[in-house]
Amino acid sequence: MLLFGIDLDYLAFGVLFCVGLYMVVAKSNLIKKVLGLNVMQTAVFALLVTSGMIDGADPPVRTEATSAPFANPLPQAMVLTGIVVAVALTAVALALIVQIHADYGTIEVDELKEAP
Amino acid sequence: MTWGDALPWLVALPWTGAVLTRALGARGPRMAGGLAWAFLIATAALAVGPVTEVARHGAFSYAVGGWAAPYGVELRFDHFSAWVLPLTLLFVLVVPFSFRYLEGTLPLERQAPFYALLLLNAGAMIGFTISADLFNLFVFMEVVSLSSYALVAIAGRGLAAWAALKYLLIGGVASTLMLLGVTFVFVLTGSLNLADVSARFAAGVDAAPAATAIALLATSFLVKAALFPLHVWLPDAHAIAPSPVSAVLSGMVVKIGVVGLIRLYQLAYGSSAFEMAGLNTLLVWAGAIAIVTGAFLAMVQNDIKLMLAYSTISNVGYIVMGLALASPYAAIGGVVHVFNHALIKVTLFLAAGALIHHTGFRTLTDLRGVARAMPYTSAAMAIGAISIVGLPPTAGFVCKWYIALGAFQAGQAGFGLALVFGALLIFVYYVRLLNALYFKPAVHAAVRDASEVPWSMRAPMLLAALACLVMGVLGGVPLSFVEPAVLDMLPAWGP
Amino acid sequence: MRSVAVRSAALILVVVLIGVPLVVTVATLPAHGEADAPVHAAVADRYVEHGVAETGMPNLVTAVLLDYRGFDTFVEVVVVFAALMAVLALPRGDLDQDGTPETGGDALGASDSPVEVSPIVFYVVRTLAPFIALFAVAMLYRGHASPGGGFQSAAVLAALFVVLTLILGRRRTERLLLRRARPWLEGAAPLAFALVGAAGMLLGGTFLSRPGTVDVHLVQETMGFALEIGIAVGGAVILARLFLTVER
Amino acid sequence: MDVVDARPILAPLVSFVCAALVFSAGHRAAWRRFWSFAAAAIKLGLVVSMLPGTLRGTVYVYELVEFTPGIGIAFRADAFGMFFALVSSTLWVLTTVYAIGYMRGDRDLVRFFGFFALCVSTTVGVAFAENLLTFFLFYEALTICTYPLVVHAETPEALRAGRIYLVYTLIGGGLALIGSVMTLNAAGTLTLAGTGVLSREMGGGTLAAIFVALVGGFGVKAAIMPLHGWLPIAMVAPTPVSALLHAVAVVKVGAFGVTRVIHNVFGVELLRELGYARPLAWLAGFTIVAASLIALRQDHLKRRLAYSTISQLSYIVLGAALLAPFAATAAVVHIAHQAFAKITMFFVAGAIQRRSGATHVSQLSGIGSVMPWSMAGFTVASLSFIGVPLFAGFITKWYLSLGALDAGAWWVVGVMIVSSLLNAAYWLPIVHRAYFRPLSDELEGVQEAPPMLLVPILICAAYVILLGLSGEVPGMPFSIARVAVEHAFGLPSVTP
Repeated sequence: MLLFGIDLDYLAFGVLFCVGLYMVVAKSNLIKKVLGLNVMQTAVFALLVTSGMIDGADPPVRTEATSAPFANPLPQAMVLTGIVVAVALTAVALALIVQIHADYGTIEVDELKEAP
Repeated sequence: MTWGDALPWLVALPWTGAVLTRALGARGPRMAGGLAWAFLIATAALAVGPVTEVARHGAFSYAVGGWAAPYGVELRFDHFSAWVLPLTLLFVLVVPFSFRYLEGTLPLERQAPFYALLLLNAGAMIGFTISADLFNLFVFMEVVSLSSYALVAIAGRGLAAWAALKYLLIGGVASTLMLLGVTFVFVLTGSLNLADVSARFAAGVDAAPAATAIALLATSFLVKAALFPLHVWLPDAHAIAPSPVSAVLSGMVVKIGVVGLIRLYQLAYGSSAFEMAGLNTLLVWAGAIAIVTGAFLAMVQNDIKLMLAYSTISNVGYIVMGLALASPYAAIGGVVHVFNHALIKVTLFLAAGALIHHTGFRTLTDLRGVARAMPYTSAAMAIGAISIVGLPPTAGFVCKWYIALGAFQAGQAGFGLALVFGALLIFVYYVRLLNALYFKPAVHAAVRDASEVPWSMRAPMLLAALACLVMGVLGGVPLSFVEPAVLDMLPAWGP
Repeated sequence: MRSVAVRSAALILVVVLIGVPLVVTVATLPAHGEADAPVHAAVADRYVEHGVAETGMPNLVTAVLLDYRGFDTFVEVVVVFAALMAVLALPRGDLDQDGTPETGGDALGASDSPVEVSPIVFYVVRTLAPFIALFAVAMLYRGHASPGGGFQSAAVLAALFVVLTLILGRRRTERLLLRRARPWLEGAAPLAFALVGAAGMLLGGTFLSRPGTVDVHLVQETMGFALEIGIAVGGAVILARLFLTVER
Repeated sequence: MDVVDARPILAPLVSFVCAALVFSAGHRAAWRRFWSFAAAAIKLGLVVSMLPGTLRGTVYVYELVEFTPGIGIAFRADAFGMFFALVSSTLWVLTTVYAIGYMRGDRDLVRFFGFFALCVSTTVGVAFAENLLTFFLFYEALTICTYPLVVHAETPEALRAGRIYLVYTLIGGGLALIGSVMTLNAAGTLTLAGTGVLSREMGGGTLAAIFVALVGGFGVKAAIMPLHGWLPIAMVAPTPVSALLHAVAVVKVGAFGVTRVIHNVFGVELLRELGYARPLAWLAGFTIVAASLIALRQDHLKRRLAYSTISQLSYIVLGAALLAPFAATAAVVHIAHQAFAKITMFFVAGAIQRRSGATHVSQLSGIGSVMPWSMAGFTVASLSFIGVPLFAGFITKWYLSLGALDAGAWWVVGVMIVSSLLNAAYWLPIVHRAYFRPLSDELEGVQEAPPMLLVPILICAAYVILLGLSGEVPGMPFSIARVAVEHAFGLPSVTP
């Protein structure tokens, strides 16, 4: 499916990736930064999964109901691992934010900068 | 049972150790440290086998799970992976140092997770060095980074958490870029095994996406290696972390980025035609600027650990410049410095940690005249300072000699001159450190009658300092590994 | 708030310098969706054709995840374990180590639960809890044949734990995590992989390999199952502990 | 012919071990003295034991480690190296005795004697270096070891002197490193064993760059005029340090390095073709005269000695730069002559300062009557510098002039004469003031130097006379110098 001459999946990835990157860079609230990081990772996971897809193919579970052209199982396994890694990263980031909030009472980068 | 079977255990052993340290430590926190140390010594002993094997018969690989290379995950132990042994040995030095060091900084029940994190970090770094699968490298990099973020935030209150979060955010973005790079490579070639991908790249793949893939991977590795423009996260993180952690971070974790870069060079062998030359000139300039700015920023610091953190940035510049000069001797210099710098930085950070732990002061002006009260620690600090600048007969000199030689060989004499004089002039500022320790009278009473650190902290420092000197003179051993590693990496550099 | 200049600068930096070139280069990637795209060239067809025969798992994704690239999953499980170690190592982790503060009785919506709970939610959750647990176990059991597997069941179990904590309060659900065995349960996944790996080597194969002829899958299945349970239990306990530690 | 032997590495190792022992357990003065003295004696014994072999032309070689092909650390005790090692180990024994006496009751003696031993071990390491890398390794290690000695007093001036010393010597080190790297890049080998590794077709540009880098790098320590700034300022160090380092170890390493470059890196024939040695000779000549003129005006005794050292060192550089056999022999042998004479003067200056606190020439009137023996040593050394026959200095000037005539450099003879006159102009007034002036009141009740100081003075003075008389006697420095020069110029071996 082409849009402006570029494959829709790739365009979606580009937009999502830039939104995520912008959030990480520009937002001053720490939690929004971490969310931005998640958005970026999701964008990459989306690209990874769609790259393994074949038009009109069945999911890679070989049962009686499913037939010949199967989607590529490898990217789906990679995404599963990627998601778990993203969860772990976010858990640690949130724990750190809770720690910062406990000590400085704020999670705004500007206020943190003035803190001793 | 070939030595290949030992490879997965080089990773699984420290990790099982981490789980056991955590589990047993929850009950008896005292034994967490000892247990962690035992596992690390065992891993080091295990690592000797593959290292001798690679010295004798060259590189060998191992298919995990029994599936042949492109289908399963392949672990490959080549000459450069021999870096695993010194890496573990340095951990074996750092852990006993932290037995007594943690008494002041970490409550007892949080020491078990600390040692577990160290073991996870060690196992992951070993894994990263021996893995030959692109996605596997990504996941190992994640474990290294995650444990590093935690180790930075472990002791301090808010400020450490803030530094760790900055490190996490920048590291997270870098990891995402790496995964994107891996995705590009996967979409282009369909395979994840380094050798297979390299073959498919050589067989011809359209240039633009391949160049982007390599650029993405390179950027991610350079962020982890803290090369100059991408180093913003390093100073705060390494200065705030407890000293044994700073030693591990500055000495080894930063090198994982460099290992990634070397694997990228090997991967890019096939496509060396179009953009390797571009990448090389970029990296040489980035390395040169890193050397100068890192060293300059290190000079103007008053806090010892910040000074050492900035000098790490400068030394990463040495390594990257050595690699990017694309001449045999320069590459040998760069690769040898990966190990030598780890050794020197461990010496310096342990000595700095001991000074701070016993006097409570962190700045040069406060630590004046500490040499009389703590002669051994100051001796280790002095040897480290002389090595970090690269004066003979210390370990730091070997890399400078070879990179300068390589620079002249590659016809870029300018870099050689800048390198030599940049380092030497900086020593005049490191004299500030030596003067403060030795030749200035003590200002504070706490410094004047500080007691020398106990032997569990003193022995690792002195051993590392001794190794700094020995490796300077008897540099033959690491070079016997580095030379073949560089020679079979040479074709990767194209014109 | 951040000055507008900083934000617009970031916007330009992101969109123009990184966004546009990124989309352009992504567009140059070979178009996907066709069977002959290079992405399927190397390894995919082997997994699809021989996957079921070699690993005995109709769900090819689980086959890749647990057997072909089992080492990746081993490392991934350690990532989760490392995340827990990180959270426990933080200064705020102190309180939770020895014992949770004794508060709250058994009344509706115990006082130490972080939110007020309406009776409807309380009763609905209490009745559904066993079925959710059952679903998680089913997903684990069917993981190798239909979509599902260790991680998914771990997530469901952890979600169940969180909901129960919300309505019953920390002290009562804490006991669910079997205080004495908790440190071992947290390490269940990495230990499972290490043990299965060692077993694979003992039975003559390589690390994490699963001996067994094409038709006799007994050994393969038990080892696969052991890994799945390890991941599910380990993952659930870790996620629950992460919630407890961070939430306080 | 080359004989593999461990002694070339044992000699530096002995004093390295002594330094380690002093650092670790030197707190008890008795042990410290014992180890320093024992190490000095053992080292001298080792070097002398190799002497007969050297005279017969055998060269002791020992390869420590090979990093990569062509690059490694190796030791080679050839005639020239043996000569320098013999001089420095002999003087180390005497200076240790002197230092034990002089530094009694001073502070940080453990650090002092530790680094003192390290310095000499690096000096002998330089003497026995087989290639430029080993040479550079010990050359820079010497800088590190001398720094704590220069700043021993820990006063602000000492720290300032130390920093200036480091800036000069490290820039020199940098230049030497660049030179060695370029040599290896051009010639493929760094060995100092042959008579020149470079050749004409390496291109004038690189050869000039290598010459400037190496001679400049080692010239800093040889205190050739524009690079001499650090030497007078470093006089702030205690006298034994000035005596051994600034009369023997550090400065001679520089001169030794320049001579090695001329003889073994470039080779005499190549330099004659290229003509680079000509400007170096002019520079050395200029330094001889200019330094003597400055020394004339120095009232502070040790600074006068410092400028005289700068002038004398350029004798060696001049001798080597004339590229004539006789001049080269003069250069080599002057290392010994200048060392013994100058060290005597430093010892006397130290004794005077210890006894009377006098540091300036103007305060020395009549001191000859209270410290007759010390001043006698001083007088002998002065006569040697002036070039009076029967003293060591005369032989250097004589052979230097002969060599200059061979090389057709008439102006050198003029420089010799002018320098002798200048030497007379700034040494004789001191001798005159000491003996022929009435005793000034501040020097009342000053006794002669204590035996620990006096004995080394007299031995050195006697040695200056011995050197002057010995000439061709085998085993004496002159004969070793002749063997060294024959090797460098490829002459047939004249000695029996």
